[in-house]
Amino acid sequence: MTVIFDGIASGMLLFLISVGLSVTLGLMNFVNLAHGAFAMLGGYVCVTLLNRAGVPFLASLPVAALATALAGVVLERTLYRRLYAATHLDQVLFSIGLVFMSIAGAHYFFGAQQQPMVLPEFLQGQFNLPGLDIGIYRLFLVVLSLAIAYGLNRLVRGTRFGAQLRAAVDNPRAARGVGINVERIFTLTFALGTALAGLGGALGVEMLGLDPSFPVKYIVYFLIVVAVGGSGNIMGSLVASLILGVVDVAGKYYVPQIGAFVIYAVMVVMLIVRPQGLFGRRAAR
Amino acid sequence: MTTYALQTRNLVKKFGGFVATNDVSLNVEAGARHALIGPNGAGKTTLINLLTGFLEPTSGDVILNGEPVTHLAQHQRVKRGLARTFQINRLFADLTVLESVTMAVNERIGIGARFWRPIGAYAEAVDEAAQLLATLRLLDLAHEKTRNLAYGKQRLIEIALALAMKPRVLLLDEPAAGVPTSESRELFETIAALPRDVTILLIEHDMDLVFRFADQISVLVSGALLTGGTPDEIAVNPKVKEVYLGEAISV
Amino acid sequence: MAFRKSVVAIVAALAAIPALAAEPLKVGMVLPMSGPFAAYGKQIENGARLYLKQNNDTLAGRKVELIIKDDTGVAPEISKRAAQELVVKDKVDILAGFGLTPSAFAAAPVSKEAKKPMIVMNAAASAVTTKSDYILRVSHTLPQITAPVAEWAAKNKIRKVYTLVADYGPGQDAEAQFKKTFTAAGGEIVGEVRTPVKNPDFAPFLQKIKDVKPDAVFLFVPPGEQTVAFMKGFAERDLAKAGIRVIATGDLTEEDILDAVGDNALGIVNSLQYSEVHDSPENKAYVQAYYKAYPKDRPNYMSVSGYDGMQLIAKTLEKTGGDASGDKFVAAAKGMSWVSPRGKIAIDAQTRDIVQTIYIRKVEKVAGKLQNVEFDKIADLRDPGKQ
Amino acid sequence: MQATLALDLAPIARADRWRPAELAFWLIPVAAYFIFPENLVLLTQIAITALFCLSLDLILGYAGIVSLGHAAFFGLGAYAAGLLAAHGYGDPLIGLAVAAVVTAVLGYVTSFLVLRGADLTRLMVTLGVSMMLYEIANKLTDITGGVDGLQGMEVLPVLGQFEFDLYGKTAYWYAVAVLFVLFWVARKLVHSPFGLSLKGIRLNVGRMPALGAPVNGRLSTVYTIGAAYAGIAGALLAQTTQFVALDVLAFNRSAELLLILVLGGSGSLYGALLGTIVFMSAHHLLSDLNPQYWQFWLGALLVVIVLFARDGVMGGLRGVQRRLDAAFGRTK
Repeated sequence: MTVIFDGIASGMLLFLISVGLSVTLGLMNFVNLAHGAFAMLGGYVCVTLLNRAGVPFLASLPVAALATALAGVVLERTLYRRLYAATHLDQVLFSIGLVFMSIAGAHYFFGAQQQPMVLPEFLQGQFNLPGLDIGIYRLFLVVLSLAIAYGLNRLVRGTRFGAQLRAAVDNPRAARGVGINVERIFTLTFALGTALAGLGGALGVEMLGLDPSFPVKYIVYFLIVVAVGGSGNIMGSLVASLILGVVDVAGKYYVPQIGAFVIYAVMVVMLIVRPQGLFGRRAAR
Repeated sequence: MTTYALQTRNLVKKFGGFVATNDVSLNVEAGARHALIGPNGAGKTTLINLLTGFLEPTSGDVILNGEPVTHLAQHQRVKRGLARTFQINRLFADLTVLESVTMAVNERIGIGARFWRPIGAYAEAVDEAAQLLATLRLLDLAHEKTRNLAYGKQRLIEIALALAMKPRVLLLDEPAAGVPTSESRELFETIAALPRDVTILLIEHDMDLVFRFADQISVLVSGALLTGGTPDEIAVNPKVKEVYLGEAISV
Repeated sequence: MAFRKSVVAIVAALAAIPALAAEPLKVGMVLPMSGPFAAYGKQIENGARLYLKQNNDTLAGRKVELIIKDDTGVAPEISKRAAQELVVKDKVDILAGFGLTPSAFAAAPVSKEAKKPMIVMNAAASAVTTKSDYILRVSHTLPQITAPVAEWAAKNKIRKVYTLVADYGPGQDAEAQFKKTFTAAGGEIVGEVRTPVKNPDFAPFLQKIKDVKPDAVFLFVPPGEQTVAFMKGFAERDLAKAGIRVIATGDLTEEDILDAVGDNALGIVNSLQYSEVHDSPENKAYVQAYYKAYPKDRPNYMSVSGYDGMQLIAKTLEKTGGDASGDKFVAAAKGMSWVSPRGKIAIDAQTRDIVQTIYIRKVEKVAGKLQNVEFDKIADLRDPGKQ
Repeated sequence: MQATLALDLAPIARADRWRPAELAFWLIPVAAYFIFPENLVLLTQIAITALFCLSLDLILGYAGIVSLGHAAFFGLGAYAAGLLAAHGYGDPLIGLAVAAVVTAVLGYVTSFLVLRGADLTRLMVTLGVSMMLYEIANKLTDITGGVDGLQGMEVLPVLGQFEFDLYGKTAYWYAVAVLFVLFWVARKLVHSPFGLSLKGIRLNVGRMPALGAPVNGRLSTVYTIGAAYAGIAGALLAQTTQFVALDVLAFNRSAELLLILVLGGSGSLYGALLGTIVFMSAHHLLSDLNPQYWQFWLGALLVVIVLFARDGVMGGLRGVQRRLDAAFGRTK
């Protein structure tokens, strides 16, 4: 039981750090490999507020998200928007360039060492039910992820903004024709994606650590979740994260000898079986 | 006894609960100029995809020159003499016209996977491609990149690529779609001038063209064959009139 | 830019002409200055530069020029390239640095062929010094810092140990060494697990350990976020309350990482050659000088390796009269001993590896700062990996 | 009909002739040897990376298969050659051959996995395959040496004559020679009917079956060839460095390679070579100037290139050529 719960929690962490990418890649069709750089920024903002300014953890989370979103908007306005029409490979080149710069920047400002992070008392420790040990922070992550997934899904599927966004991505010209402010929609969406990245980064520090190589260290995990879930599909990402998390943790618990393979093997198998991702739109051929 | 170049027997294709092709048994005589007409959404494209092998049927058979080809892949049917054009251009934007057609000829004569000698070393293929362009009066565009051609010319390349297959059966999927009238005449002349030993199945919206060109017409409605016959028979068929009522065409 | 030079000229310049004392001494360092191991490079550079600064950039009467090349961490072909260019292009007299084992292995043939002394300042695989006769090590070997904690554990009523190591070469070596020493001293290994190297979550393994209830867990993972993550999980699951202790090699609780691990690190027993709070006048002076030069960093064992590397060069050159040519230098360095901030150390005359005291320490708070407080030691330990 | 055919076939018939600019290009490695005699190791590694990049260009630039796991083949080739040399079979050319065969087999087998699905799926499947290989190599410490690296490689002289030396002269000429030969082969491949059909597949994969071309067969062939090329590049690195460590299989290597190719301009053999030269030289110079923060400047360079020189180095060169042509009133 505890193994399953840990798996769920681990999956939720995967979800949290990759959902922002799912937004920019899936909804805006922009291959933003600099996702991890935004997550790292969120992490540093959070840690700096905690350790230097003594801001409480829960208060520093939204600040981290906002600060990252702000950085995202500035970059979107100045740089990213020029590349919406570019090929995916150009976008990769560009965003990797940003990753390099962010790594060197973080190294310069914060040094190469791990950043310390201490959770507030009420999120530490665990409580024990018969046969089930629940880490409080893990539970916190699970609840928060579900809330985010629900909120995002509502936003994209159930609101005017979501409808406009989908229209703007599918056919920007037509969307402009019916009076949608495409630029604004894209900026807002990008802000949303980066805010989620920042939030995920801040929440991830506790379990993933934080140093300047963060953006490349976990890039593989972001990509796995988005690819397996089907890009742009929030529920897909959620379910994919859950499956990967549970299988990964269970694999490590029961057969640690092949622990490292599990996540990749599961990904490859899932992609072979469902090349469009779990909930991906079937490509019309 | 009539020989049939292309036949289907009780062909059915379902997408989930939706029946896109409903028990179609189509017979196209060898050498025929056969037209397949039907209103939008009648399932013409699905039928073409079943004939060429892009889709596999739920049940039923496709028979090419008397042999069942139902489970053969697209490229294998091409090797047996079934070529097609596409309703929306599927061309090679960055290749020149001559390169495109040479590539098609290479595939037909089976040298498409030769990897050592240069393209130019297989003169027979290049010559044949040039000949084909000459017959289609495209020779002066041979070294132009496909992307730089006018749309009407690009439609001709569509046909040239299919002809490079030396098909016994040629499926023309709305060859005039999107071509401005100023350029369409040349296109029709080219089609009309195709050799008689090539069986042609034409899918077309333009009724003028269909009645001028076809000697046999089949009418597809809601995935099923409504009727078939010569242009004269179809012209007076009340069922066809009913279907096309409101589409305001003069027959 | 270099222009064409005849090959003969290069060879002539390279040939071991006894250097004049007036000529500056070039030391080329190959270090990870960027990438995930950048902290290593920085610490080693800090230590080396500190020693040079204290000696006015002059060792044994020769002006010293330090050239640093980044090898980005684990990228042996870059390490080798850097070493080769330092020798061929920059014409350094001595190679130094080498943050990770593969870098040292890849560069060893360069030192061997060019007959240049190569001072290893961190790479810890036991076999490194066997790859060239010109290699001298001033840091430590993995078995050297693993065996002491195993011995200490066996002597101090820790009977049942569960080993958790990262599943890679050093992890496997540490596991083997620990098991060997610990069982030889009468201890029992009640469980062992190898975790994936890139492992963000220790939850499944910690759960297993909790189920087994050993006296202690022996931990060896790549220092950095892995240590942090393990100790967080350890605390979260209250394993300490279940009476389980953590013992580890001391590189996991070195000063650079300790703050990131936080209070969770309290009580970890570990073994290493250097602690910031080592009680000796040399170390007090060193720590003071370090903080003065680098107020943002904490001195750790890697910085001391950089410092001692330079000290070794100075002492050896004094003996050879400024001659840094490979054979003479290495011959003079063999058996050299001096007092380092970490205590008395020496270069083994046979293996050219380091002989030093390894301390058993416990993480405690000293004046509000997490520190490794030494409480036991194994003096003058040679590398057990070579016995 | 024959009489009406008045078409100059030269553009297609002689498309594969060597142009003067190409010959000039191949003088660069010769000139570099004399200009930078102290940087031969770097130059050697540029040549090896160029070969590696060429292999990705074949599958991505010509056939359109994206890959984030090409290092799988590079690493496998490196380990194949490394293990041979460590077990007494140190002849370099045999090492290359074995590496090529082994990687070709892996390439052929995995091509069936890779060809399923669209771009993102391909990226991830290739990535997954390479990560699994990495983990295997890491696990098999007894055979590969794990992260500490494979020890005990003894590489014999090339052709029994030329010993690998400290200055890297032998290694340089060896790598450049292998690069040239394989480039020559790739060039033949690209100008052959096979190469043309690959371009066709990349430009319009939907049309190819309708022309009777077995698309998957072609793609798995080129994937196999690309794999073998990558394997040879890996073997070259192992032999010239005389050492192999896990990083030959690392994700960074695949990602960096993709970067280099896009930088140079994919779909052009010279783009792959030029991209490598530009990227690695920039990397080297920047990291020499600023060992700690060179990544910042490299990143800035990439961003600027994407924003202002979108078609990569080759695109930029073509632009220059167009302007020159216009200036001299030439028509193409």
